[in-house]
Amino acid sequence: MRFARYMGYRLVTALPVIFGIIVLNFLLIHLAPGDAASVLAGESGAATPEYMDELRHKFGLDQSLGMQFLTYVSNMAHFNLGYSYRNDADVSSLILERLGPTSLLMLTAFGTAVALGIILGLVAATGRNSWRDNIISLISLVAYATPGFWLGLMMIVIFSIGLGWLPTSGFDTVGTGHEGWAEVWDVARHLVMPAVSLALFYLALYARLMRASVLEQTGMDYVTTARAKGQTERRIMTGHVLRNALLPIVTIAGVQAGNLIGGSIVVETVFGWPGIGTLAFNALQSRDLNLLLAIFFMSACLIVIINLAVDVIYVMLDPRMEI
Amino acid sequence: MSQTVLELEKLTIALPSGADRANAVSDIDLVLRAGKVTCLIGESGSGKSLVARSILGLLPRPHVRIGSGRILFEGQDLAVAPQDKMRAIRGAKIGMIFQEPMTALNPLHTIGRQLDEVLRIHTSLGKAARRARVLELIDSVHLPEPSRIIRSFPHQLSGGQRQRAMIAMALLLNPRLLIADEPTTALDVTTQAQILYLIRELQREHGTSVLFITHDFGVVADIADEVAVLQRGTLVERGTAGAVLGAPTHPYTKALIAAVPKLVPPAARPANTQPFIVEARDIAKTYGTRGLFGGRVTVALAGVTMELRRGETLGLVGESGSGKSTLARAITRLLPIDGGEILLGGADIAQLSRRQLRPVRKRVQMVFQDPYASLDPRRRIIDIIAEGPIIHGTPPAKAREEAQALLRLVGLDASAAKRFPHEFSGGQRQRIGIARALALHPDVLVADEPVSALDVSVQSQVLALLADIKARLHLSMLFVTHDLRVAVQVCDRIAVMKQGEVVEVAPTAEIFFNPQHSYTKALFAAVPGGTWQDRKAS
Amino acid sequence: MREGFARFARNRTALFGAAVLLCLLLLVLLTPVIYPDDPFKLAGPALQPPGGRFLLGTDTLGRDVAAEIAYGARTSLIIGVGATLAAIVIGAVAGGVAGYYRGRTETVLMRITEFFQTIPAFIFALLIVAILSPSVSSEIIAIAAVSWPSIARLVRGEFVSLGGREFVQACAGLGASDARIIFSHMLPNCASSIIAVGSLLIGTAILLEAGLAFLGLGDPNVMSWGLIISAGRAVLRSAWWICTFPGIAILLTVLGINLIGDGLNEALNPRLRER
Amino acid sequence: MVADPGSNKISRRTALALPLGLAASSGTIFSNGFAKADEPVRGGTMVMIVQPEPSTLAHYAVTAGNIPPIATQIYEGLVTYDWDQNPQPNLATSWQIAPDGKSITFKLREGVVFHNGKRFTSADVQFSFMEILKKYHPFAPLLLAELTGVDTPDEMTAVLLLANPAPYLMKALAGRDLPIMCKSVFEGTQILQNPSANKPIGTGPFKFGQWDRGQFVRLDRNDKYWKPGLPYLDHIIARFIPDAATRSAALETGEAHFAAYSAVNYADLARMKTNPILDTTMKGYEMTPALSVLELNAKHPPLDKKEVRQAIAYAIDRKVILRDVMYGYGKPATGPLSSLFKTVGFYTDDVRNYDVPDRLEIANKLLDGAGLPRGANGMRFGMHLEVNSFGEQWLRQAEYLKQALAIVGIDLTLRSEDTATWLRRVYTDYDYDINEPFLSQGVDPVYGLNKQYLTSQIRKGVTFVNDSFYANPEFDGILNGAMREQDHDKRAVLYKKAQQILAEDCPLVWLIDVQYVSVFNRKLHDHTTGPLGTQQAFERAWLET
Repeated sequence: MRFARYMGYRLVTALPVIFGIIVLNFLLIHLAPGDAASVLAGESGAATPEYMDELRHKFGLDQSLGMQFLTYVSNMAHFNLGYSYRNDADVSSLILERLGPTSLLMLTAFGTAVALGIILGLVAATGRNSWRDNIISLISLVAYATPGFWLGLMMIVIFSIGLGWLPTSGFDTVGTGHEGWAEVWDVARHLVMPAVSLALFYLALYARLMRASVLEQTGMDYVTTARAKGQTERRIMTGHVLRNALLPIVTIAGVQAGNLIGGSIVVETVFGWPGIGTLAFNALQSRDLNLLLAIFFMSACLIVIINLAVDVIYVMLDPRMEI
Repeated sequence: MSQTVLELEKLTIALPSGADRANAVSDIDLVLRAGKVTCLIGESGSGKSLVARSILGLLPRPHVRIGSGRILFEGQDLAVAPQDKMRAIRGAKIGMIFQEPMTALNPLHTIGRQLDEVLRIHTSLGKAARRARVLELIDSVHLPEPSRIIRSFPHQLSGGQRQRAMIAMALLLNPRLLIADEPTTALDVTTQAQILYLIRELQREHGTSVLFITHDFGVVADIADEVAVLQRGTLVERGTAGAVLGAPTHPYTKALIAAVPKLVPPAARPANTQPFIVEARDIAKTYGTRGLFGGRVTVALAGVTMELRRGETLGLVGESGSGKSTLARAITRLLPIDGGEILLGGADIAQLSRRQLRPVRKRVQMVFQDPYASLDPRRRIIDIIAEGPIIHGTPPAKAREEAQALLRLVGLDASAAKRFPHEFSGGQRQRIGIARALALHPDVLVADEPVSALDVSVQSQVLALLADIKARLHLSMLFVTHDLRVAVQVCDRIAVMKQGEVVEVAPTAEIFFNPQHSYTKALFAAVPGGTWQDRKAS
Repeated sequence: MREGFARFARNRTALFGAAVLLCLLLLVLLTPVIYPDDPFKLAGPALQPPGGRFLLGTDTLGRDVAAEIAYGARTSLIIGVGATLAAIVIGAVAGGVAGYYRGRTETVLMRITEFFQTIPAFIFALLIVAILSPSVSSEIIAIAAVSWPSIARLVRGEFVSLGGREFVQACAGLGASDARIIFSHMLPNCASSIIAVGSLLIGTAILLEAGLAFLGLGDPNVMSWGLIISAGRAVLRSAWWICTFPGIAILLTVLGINLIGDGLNEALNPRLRER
Repeated sequence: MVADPGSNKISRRTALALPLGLAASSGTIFSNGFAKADEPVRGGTMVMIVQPEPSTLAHYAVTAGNIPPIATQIYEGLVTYDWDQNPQPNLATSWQIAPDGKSITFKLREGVVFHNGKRFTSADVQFSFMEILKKYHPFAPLLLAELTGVDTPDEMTAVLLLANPAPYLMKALAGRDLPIMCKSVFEGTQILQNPSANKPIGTGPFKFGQWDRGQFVRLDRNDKYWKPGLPYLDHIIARFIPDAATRSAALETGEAHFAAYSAVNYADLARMKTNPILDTTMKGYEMTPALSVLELNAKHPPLDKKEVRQAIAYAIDRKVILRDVMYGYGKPATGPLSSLFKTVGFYTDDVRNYDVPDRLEIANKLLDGAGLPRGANGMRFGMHLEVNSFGEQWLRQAEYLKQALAIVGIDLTLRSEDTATWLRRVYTDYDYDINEPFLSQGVDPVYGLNKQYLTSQIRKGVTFVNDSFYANPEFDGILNGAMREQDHDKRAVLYKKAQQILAEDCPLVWLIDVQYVSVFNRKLHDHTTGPLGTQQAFERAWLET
């Protein structure tokens, strides 16, 4: 009960943040020169002023900024994300279409980064200054410094073009009509390189953090206590240190999850992954305001939810956290 | 003579190169006997804790290791025992408790689970049997509601309760030896007294041998059967408690014992009839601790009224959380208060703005507890001392000149001026802190636990300096301390605080001989060692 | 701090990082001597493989990739350092004010900080560059705009903990003004943390810049590594070297900076020293 | 007309054909593309690459160049065109132009049904022209300016009524330019918000199947297509792959069969040609002429001086752009009209030639003469160049231009902004010096010349019209005359005169005469069956099994 109330409280306090994001982005986007009508007309080659006016009227761009904002907010209040005139489709359906691939990519990348990062960090910390530690530290240092898009390009050269192991791009092989496990396998093969490109940076980050966190925890008094009980080193690591060391990782992971959305733009572009990132970039380029705002809105909501999830995980991990 | 449980033979613990000395301890010989409490006493840096840890093989390897010597336990040399042998001994045959029970317990596991772990490691008992044993031990350390305690997490218990749980954990398997590394240092006096009593009680019950590490002679007087004194890695004196405390032979031991303030009030002085320099009226202060959901409010000061007369030293005494430090900081306006008046020389300063406050500041100066934290590590001593006068408009050159003079006044060499705080010892730093406070020629000195972070020998020097300066400069002083021994020595009057309120104020002699409030009585009763110095004297 | 640098000097990986960065700085300084011509100048036939007359080959327009990388180094460093400095100034002011004055000011400022962290950084940076139109300064602004919150949180945390430290209280007790406390006591004491985190931020900023330029939002008048990769990407299959070398340059630079940052962190923040 | 300078959009990876390249590869085209005598095979799924992904399929209201490859499979026009660009029967079986040129009567084909089952009649033609195209098609003000109404004397006859003769109209009646929609789908609805925008319903050989945004559009065989036995393919899948290298890889691995409009990066073309499963063609773009140009803002001195503009034209080495930016695919532009108009006799290269051996001396002399001496740093004056935001290659071209103009002492600063900002700066705010757009020229000079150079086309806020402030009454007269002239030879003479005037006045600098390249899998046959190439239906295309 207390928990439910807490959740409600958190969600309510998140509302001003989300509203603020809407306002800020609305203003910023309207600060940007050029509008959707001119882009659409530009792509069409030429258009009469009447045609452009018609477009602007259709897009609601002829109204005052305040009116546009009110309209937008009232639509949002009715859970109506608006209409993307440029794409001739409902914003919500555009986003929903992309949500699946994006979630798949992000969850895979994030999950891999967190899980592998934790394992590698643990392995490195337990064998501190051994060859294992040195190799893991070296790899994570290099991975931490590698631009994801460049890594993606290099992987295409090596694994798709050179070795022919993995498909170059896309979500699945179009037109194969694969079903069931064949389709899963197909998607998985497409997923490997984008997920790795996206994950590697974060993997390195978590490995480094985890290593530091484990080392810090192993110096704590309770570890000495456990030793004084006669506990084995392995059990001390798994039974005591691990969970304590995870706490800072959970916090950082929550903060980073938001950045993953941004980071996916570049990776999605390289691999032609049909996700939110490329949608956002295209929307920005073509001043598709409703769509862009909706994406900002979505990601803000997502981050709020992630932060909430992080808190919940934290509470589960750490009894000291009181709701 | 009872049976020998553990024997240290010429134990030498080597420090890594680059440390201030080659060996943490050298050639220690020590015998621990069944049913006896052996106190290993020493000041900070004496190496006493490392001795304790070396027995269980818990030295911070690989930097610190046993250089030579033997640790004989049940016929084995623990100094060279393999890890699996050591694991079988730890927790089962030798238990250990630590200074800070909060960090020594895993914050994420329940108390029950942490106790249970010991049994799982060393026994093949079933779940129910283990639980029964855990509950039994919890009960034996007098923790209330054992079944609730085992479901609790460490942070849900008080400091004393946590230490009891630690003791229960250490004694689960009836070890032959219990190593207690400053187990009461982090606790309040009343709690300390209870824990000491508990250790004594359990130890007698089971005939356990106890190695008790401490820096406090009062504690030694309360608990020790035998005493070993460690001075910078060397065991300088050993013997029964009565012999060492009553008739120390080594000069170091003598000096240490002499430095312990006596729990005897100075002769009653004529009552101070000077006007009040500081009056605090109904000062209220609450802290809002913001929980994740809602929040709760801690009352730090619940309408405290207190007066300080010109030329007087008023002691503020209480346990942690009593509000004594909060009151000190409220009076110096370092903390904003929620209500009440602070009259300085009759004028209310409680409502002054930051700007209006600035000229007033120089009249009330503070000496802080932690000599390591109270000096800006990035500034030279001379600048630290001269900063106050410069702020208040003294030309820098003149301020520095005066600072040099102050250095001499607090007993430091002139060469100290150009150096940085980390180049000084704790006592020296506290002298610098005092010099900084004096630089502004204040009327009132507020000393917040000025000696509690210092070793006894240094403590007495700093107290002497404070007394000297106070007399010479006709200062009024508010002296905050948790240590009744110190308070009794220093103060003209003592105010006892509990939970944000002053429960009793009286001249020192009066409060010592005739405490009115039950809490005051409890505090005096709990002072470790009580009046052992007088017992010996009589 | 002084011993900090001595500790830093004993850290071999950090020294390696410093060496990499030193080489880079040397390259930047010597670029006008080694490659006196404009890096955009068509130096030879297009798509020449590495070796031969052009050490790292030529790009699609026949420009010397080595010269491009050399000039790109300057851009990357200017943007990395510029954005980081801007972020530090904004972050230190916001975090410092919040951490010093606490109370409602802190709540508001930290809300704003969290708020900025809630916006996906890269998309936000894209938006800012799009609004300001791509140039070195707008890239600096965009990167600073997404980087300052971490500094603000750091400085706030340091200020809050320093504010409780006795030497700061002592200074307040002397009657010092807020400015004096902030500038002569608190800032110098959290400088080491800021330096350590800031140096890591430079690496992140360089990566961000490369990402922006890769998406075509770099300044077209200055050579940058992201721009080279973006231009070479189209011919990735036939001319691998155009993308590969600038990528390696980014990697080495960021690696070097991170190593230095780690080293500084270990050296200047004794809390972490044992790690 | 072309679907777009939009070509702009499409052309982000433009590759152009040198005449030599054209000749060299035409042999292969015929052996693989058309002349193969093998019996067509029924069935199969053809995958074509469309780049970039269209934002909408509202072909009747948006003319971006990436829409027709998909939309023309669904929507058809009244006529289609043979290789000589003569109209051929399609939805109309025959037509008659009135002697005064003021009406065109179309006899419509019987037995044609829309994908929704509705019968095709003259009412659909009337509704499409008057209610949809005339009102919402972006080019209507040019193409349909003279159209006053459509008469429907009976169900199978439609008469286009014109205020003045419009000889160019007969070139623009293919499905690519003026498609025919189903009246009952649109009637009574908001045209621009009609749900069929992205689920188009037409008469073509393929029906709309599915659109997974970001991935592909699937088209399904129209079993009730009016051409008996056609189409051969079961499905067409238009795939969208944003990354150029990845697109190439998709073709090389056989994942995709066809990539038109230079969706393949020119840098990869050489390698593609050596691939045994692939071949290339430059056929199918005969009615898609385009030029890359520099627009010079005559309102910004010293660009108001003809000598300065000419000097810029002289200073640029088009062969370098062709070789290094266009990879040799294309040819240097000689004047304001694409050489593709040679087929219909409108093109001339008898104009001022800017590509002469001593062009740099001439340029310097012109600039000296214009009173613009070199300053201390060797520069005469500085200008901003707006980088075309539609693709990487334009940045490359801009980088070259900066180098080239520096040689004659013009210091260019590049400004690279996103599409919206760029369009606004150039066409609304006129806040630019030099712009590097890419101009589609349409199927008739009326399209390309009128909108770019007529004084009346200086229209603030309208994209891709006369933004260089070129105003020459003599030239306006010639162009307006040519627009209504019904006699083909007389029109040709007028257009030649117009080209000479423009080349002399030099309001723009014409850089490269563009032609696109298609890459296809050798298993795919009969894909390019007319001058509209990929912008017409693939009803005859078939895949070897």
